[in-house]
Amino acid sequence: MTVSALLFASYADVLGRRSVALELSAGATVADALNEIRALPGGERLPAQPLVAVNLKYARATQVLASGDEMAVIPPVAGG
Amino acid sequence: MTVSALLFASYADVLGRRSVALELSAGATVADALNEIRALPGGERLPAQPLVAVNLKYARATQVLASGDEMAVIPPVAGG
Amino acid sequence: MRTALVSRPLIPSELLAEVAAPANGAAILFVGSVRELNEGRSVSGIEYDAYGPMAEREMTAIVREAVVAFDTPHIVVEHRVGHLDVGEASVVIAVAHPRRAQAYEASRFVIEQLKRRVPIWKREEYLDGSREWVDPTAGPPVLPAVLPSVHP
Amino acid sequence: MRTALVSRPLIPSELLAEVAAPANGAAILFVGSVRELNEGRSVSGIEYDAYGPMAEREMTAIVREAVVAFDTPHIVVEHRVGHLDVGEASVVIAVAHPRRAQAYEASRFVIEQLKRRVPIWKREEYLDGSREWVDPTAGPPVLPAVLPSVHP
Repeated sequence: MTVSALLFASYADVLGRRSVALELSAGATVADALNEIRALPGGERLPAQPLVAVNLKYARATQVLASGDEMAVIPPVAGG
Repeated sequence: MTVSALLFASYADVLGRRSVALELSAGATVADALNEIRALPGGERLPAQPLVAVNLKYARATQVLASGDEMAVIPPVAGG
Repeated sequence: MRTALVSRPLIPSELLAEVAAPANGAAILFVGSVRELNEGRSVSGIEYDAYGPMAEREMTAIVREAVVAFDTPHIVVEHRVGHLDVGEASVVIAVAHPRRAQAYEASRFVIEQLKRRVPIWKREEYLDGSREWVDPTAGPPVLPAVLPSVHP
Repeated sequence: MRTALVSRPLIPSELLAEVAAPANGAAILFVGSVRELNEGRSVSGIEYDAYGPMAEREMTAIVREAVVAFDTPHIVVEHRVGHLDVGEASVVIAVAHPRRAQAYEASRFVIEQLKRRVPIWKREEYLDGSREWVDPTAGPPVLPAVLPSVHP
């Protein structure tokens, strides 16, 4: 299945891109998707457990992804 | 000696005036001045221990007054 | 810092502009206004009276205390006197500070002290035509607890 | 209540006017702005970036929580994105309430939650020409503690 992952701010900088389409096995979790992203050039610079959102909601590493999900890797927020 | 006393808001209403010139003995205190005011028509409706200011500063009942002092009897404040 | 007792309508945005400075990351504007309902009674307006010279003196003292306690010179207060309609602003407090926590605390300090110490009174006018001086004290009047240290 | 992520300059007085109502006795306006100095470095400007749809969703969730917790519908928040110069407002929060205590508390709640949960980032630009994404977290990122109850 395909899951799109969005990258922002410092994470977009280290990976040199703002999004990536991930090909994952059925039943893959957020943690699996993060491992795929970490295998990309620059991905080793992501922190061990970055915040993640799935379909606009914060999600845990154990959450199972579905085809078409929009995942986002969220650097430490700094609004205000 | 002469001390002028200002009255405000509900206190001015019960005494029917906004100021009164008090003739006091030398060494008279705020408490003495309040007794004079209380003897005026309507003065009996003042509370037992109203807030008082002397020369724009809050003062205690024991403060000794001087000729020319401006005393004010301060109803419960309600600014803001 | 600046304080004023005024008889014209207050313009909150002007006070906000007055405290702006490049060093500040946070500004808090407090606007107190006349409510249509107070303790269950329908209010049509409020007449604010003040012991002018002492009110100015106390407001200045409060703002000076806040400037020192919260370490910012950017505090401005205006209180209106005279007749106000429902919805009109009676008091505006603008505080700016490099940090938001101190800005909130300074703003709160100023309004609480103002309500406790500044000789201003209000007579509420009700829809039924009656009017009454507001007494926020539950029991008998007492000297403000801060008195001795504030007026050394 | 209303929230918005916008790319134009914020106008605080418009948000203040938006929360006005005859039932309210207190209004609090919070304005966050770009400081010229952060952690000892001279800042020339800030670029704000956001995960737009999620930022809007989180801001709405926060304001909904505040509306319920503090019992007032009169809360409006705007956050700006894009490039801001020193002194420009990045966020404005307007809260109005019959009572001032709740108005202060609701305002503080909204800004603290916004800083904790809303996916917005800022890259500070320094006078020396360098620039850096700001990381307010001391340690490693953790899930916000409110997460499970907030997103049932």
